[in-house]
Amino acid sequence: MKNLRSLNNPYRDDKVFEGCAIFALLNQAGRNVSGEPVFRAISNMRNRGNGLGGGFAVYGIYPEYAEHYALQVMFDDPLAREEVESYLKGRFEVADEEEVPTRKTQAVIHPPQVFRYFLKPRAGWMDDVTEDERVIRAVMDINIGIKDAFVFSSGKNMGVFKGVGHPETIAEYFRLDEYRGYLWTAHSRFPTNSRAWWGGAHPFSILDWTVIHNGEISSYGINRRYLEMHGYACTLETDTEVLAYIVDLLARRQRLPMSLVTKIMAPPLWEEIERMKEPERSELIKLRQIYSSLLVNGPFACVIAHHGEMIGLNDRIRLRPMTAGIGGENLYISSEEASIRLVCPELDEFWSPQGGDPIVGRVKPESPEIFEPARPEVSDEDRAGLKAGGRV
Amino acid sequence: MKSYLPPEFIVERREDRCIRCLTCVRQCGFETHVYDAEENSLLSREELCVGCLRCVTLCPTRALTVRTNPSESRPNANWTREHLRDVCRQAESGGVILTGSGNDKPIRSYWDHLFLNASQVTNPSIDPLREPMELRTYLGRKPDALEPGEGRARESECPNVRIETPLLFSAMSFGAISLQAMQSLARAASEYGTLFNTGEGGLPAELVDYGKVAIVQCASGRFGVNWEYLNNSAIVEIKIGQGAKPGIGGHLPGEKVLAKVAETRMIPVGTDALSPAPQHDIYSIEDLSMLIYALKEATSYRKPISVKIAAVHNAAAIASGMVRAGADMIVIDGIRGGTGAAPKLIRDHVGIPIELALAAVDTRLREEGIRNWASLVAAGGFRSAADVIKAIALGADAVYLGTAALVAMGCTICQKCYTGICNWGICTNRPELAKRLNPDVAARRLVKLLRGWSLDIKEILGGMGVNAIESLRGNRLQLRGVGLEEWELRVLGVKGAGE
Amino acid sequence: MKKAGEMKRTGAVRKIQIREEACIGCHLCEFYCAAEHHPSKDLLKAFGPGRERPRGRVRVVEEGPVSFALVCRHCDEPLCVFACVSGAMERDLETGKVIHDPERCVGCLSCILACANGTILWDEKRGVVAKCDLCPGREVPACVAGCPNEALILTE
Amino acid sequence: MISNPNMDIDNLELETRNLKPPTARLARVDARGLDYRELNRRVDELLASGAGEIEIRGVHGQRYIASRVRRPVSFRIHGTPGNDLAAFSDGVRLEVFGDAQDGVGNTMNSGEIIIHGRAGDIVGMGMRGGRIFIRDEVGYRTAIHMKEYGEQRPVIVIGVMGQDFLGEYMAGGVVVILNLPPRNPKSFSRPPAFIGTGIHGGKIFFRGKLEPYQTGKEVGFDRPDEKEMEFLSGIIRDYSNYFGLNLAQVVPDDFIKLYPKHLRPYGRLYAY
Repeated sequence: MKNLRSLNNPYRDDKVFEGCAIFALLNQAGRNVSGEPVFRAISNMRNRGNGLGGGFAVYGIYPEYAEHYALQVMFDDPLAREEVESYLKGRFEVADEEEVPTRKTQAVIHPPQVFRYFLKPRAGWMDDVTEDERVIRAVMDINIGIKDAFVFSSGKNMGVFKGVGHPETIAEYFRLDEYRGYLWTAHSRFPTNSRAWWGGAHPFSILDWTVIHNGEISSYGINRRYLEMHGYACTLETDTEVLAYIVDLLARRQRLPMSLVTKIMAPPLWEEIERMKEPERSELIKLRQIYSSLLVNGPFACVIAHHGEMIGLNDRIRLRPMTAGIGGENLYISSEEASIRLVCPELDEFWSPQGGDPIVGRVKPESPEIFEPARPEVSDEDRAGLKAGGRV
Repeated sequence: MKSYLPPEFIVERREDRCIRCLTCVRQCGFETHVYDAEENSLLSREELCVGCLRCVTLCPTRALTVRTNPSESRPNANWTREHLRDVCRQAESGGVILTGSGNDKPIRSYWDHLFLNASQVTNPSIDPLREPMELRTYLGRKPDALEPGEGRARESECPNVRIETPLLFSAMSFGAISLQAMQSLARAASEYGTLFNTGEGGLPAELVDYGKVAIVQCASGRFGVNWEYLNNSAIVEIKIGQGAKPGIGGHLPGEKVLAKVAETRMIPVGTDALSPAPQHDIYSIEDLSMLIYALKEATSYRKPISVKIAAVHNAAAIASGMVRAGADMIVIDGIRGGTGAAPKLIRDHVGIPIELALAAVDTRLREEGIRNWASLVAAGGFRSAADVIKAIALGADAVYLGTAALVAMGCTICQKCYTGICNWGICTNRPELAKRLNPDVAARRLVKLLRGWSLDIKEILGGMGVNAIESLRGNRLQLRGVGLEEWELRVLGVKGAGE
Repeated sequence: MKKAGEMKRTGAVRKIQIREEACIGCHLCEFYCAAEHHPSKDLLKAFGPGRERPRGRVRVVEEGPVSFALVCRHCDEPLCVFACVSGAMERDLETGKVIHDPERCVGCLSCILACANGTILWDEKRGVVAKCDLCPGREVPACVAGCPNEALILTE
Repeated sequence: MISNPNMDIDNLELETRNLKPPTARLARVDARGLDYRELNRRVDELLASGAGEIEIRGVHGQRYIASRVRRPVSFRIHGTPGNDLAAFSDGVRLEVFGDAQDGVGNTMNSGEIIIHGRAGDIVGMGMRGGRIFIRDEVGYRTAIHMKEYGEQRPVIVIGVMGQDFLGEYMAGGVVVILNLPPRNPKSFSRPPAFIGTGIHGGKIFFRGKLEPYQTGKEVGFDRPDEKEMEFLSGIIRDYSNYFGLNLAQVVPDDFIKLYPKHLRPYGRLYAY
């Protein structure tokens, strides 16, 4: 088994320490748009990163394979590709595959190969669980089991592009100017170690859930132990990873609405809860009792995205900056206002939410093709799985 | 309410030697000694005695002895006298126990488990008394190469500061220490060719001429920080943390904020000078970078910018981030570092020893190829030149001396700095007490200490067969460990003795 | 009575410099001085129990944090010498030291009245005045040697 | 050679003495595409050549603008200046036509900043003198550890409202909150709390009412006295003039005064 930690956290620190800039754009009409403003906006915050990591998540880019999982896999070694492909082909129907197109860029040093595979699980492989669970299994198998391979992203009709370099460099390298998506998130990274590794850049993802994050999660130690209890292997040892898994556990597996997920991660202070009226008061007390180990403490600002939705969230006492603006159809979230105004000087709305108060952006229902179908009721199977503490 | 606390010390007065000169009465700021004129007798209110030995030292007939109160409750290895006292103090006050100075617990001193090398046969030792022996050190970022290429630091962006010995005086703020004490440090630094540190209390008007040898701090309280202060300096230091109290701020009580302190800190007389725990413009590594460059902008890129942190668990990763954030000098202050006031619990339990942190930081910066980007200064309880030499061999460019400098001036480490009363005139602002420290005397003693330790360093260098401090810096082959576990040797990056 | 012009010194002058800013008000100079001028030259013997407490020739005055030792300045223009009616007060032309001979002193107190610095003390018991003699026979006067903070320093 | 600041501390003064002959009083800079170092260097050059007023257009997040300027120069900034605007500054007058970000007037010594828009977090952190007028709302921790000294008494005027922890650790100076309707209520999804927590100096004037829970336990409430009413009238007048607003509805009578109950809020926290 390979040790991802040695790649991402080579010095075995408690976690990877980093700071950064975040920027996100959601076209609320669900129209696919160019990422050009996103590149300009994130590169305007160059001082917040240090050139050792940049990345993007883009939604709506593979409409021709909208029903297929798009696995974007990074290879440090061509042999690893053979191994991955033979693993995948045994378990999935691969509808298409190609090397992710790149452009020669001087600033990019020793890039890995990145391939993408559009696939669906084959019948007969792990039929007892959902397709999502099977894809997650494959991601974990590859990431942990196959040397020199790492899955960047695994959602449908979306992709994560990331690497070592300033974000604008990464965008140029992956020719992101040629893509159009309705939701873009971007991250500029300031890691404290130099052995930055392409897989360690943000966004972090699982299925179509992606997270970009600024800050340090001081509660990482307990968040991680709680998640491990639920079967998540925090192999990258970075605090951002736990954000992705918390959302996956609560929103996907436990099917809690996003409004509760954000209240679990950044709950109101007890004294505020005590002032609330019933039944809200009791509900929040219950949330804090049950999910106390998922309170995300310490300075953070993050954008969590999946199809049709992005959520900006701050820690409870807003120790990291986060601003939001709406201009025309677009909702922007940014570490700095200047970046929003740079790409959209005339905003219809601008605000900077209080700590723990999420910025929720959704594609308007009149463009339902983007949306995942409304969440199904929890099936009996799922219930059984949940009760058994179903492991991913 | 009657206190259940027994006196910590007892005062013994030999009647046959006491001449009733009343020096003890006059010298005790804690008012331990009382003269009864009617009886012509001297009494001791021992519960007030802090064991600073001022009276003992000044008693002209050596009539006084102060010692730990020998009264013992039932011996108990778990419930020590200290634990009993602390519970009692908190039961009586309901507050946080304050203390001063550095950690007094028997934390393993790795210095005592590291041994130095000397030349024998295969190379000659050098006689430092007659042959040249160079201790000069430059603090600041060094360019990657003489002809820097694309993307590297340009020489013009690498201001460096010269010191003649790798010994710096650590940060002690005016307000916490007396003007006289700060003056003594400034004068000694100037005379010996090294630097003192203003701490976060500003630079008193009297010491403006010593700006050239001042490391001026910019800390969370921003006391006394303005353009003149930043630019009248050798180095500007951002203080994030302090070894004695990682993670918490400072608190100079209002009663210590007298006119002169108020003027220097630029706050009204009598208000508490609170230094928040964090700098509120630094909540993340990129914010540190922001302040570093704010200071570089404000000083037109002419001053090295130092960043000081307490030695904590992830010091290596943090230090690497600090260097990448633009710090030209980084300071790591270990768990034995001193303070004017800190909650006792934090002083004694938060942080890690400087030896391990220093080694880890130096190793990390070298692994990442960025050791040259910043000078590395170690701080926290250096007791002798031997500790200093070992720190330099582990990787430090220089060390900060705090407690040692105070002791040279007279401090007996009674740990009552936080009371504002210091019988030795060091850690006080009461004029009648502060004048007990004569800067002429104290500066002279400090210079002698610097000279003595520098000579010690030269002797050891000579014995190792090198004649410049840079040949010792980071040269861990000159160290061997004894009595250390495998992991400790690994972190320190030294071999076991005999290996 | 001598005239001012006759006082020109010929040798180096040793003086005790008083530094208020360093005086810590411990009064130890008084005790060291008194012991030095006691026949025993020993603190314990001079101030032993049951004995008459000797007086020194230096006096510390205090007012709040301000304190300093008063001790003869050995002035270049010594008013005490001009005022002395018996010739007991003289200025040593070689050393510049102002010396007092108790044998010739008649206890008229003129010098005390004349001294602007208030450094001449009245020895009630012996009926003569007493003042600093810079501790003949000692390299450094006892008060200077005993001052813990160099508030008294010897200048030459 | 590596330059040694030990040796050339006085160079800065020398440079300002080598002034070129004065050129136009008003100088213009187009900031588009410039990084902050380049922009600030250009400002230095313009000042050295005698400019007394500087207009910067197209500002898009450049940091530290005017932070080492130490004379009474006027700046007019169009766009969105970056963090630490006028940090450590001393005596400049700076007008921003747009929003400002975090750290406006950080450790500022004197001068005046007028923002025709909003500002981000920690406005006036550790500020010691001068005035900051912000037309709209401000972010977290406004006036944190603001202090006063002698004649220096900083003033921050906020048109709308500050988010949580306004006046935290405040040690001096004055904050005036006009409590006008917010530009976007989303910035205040709940009433701001922890106002004046740890305050041990200075005053906050707040127009309207506050619930006790919104303020720190160190805060006392009072009505402004006559002199303070006069001060508030002046502030309202200045605010109206600066931003060209008619604020007939804002009168000093509507303000409450928040002040520190103790100079030493933490005196009893410790066991001595």
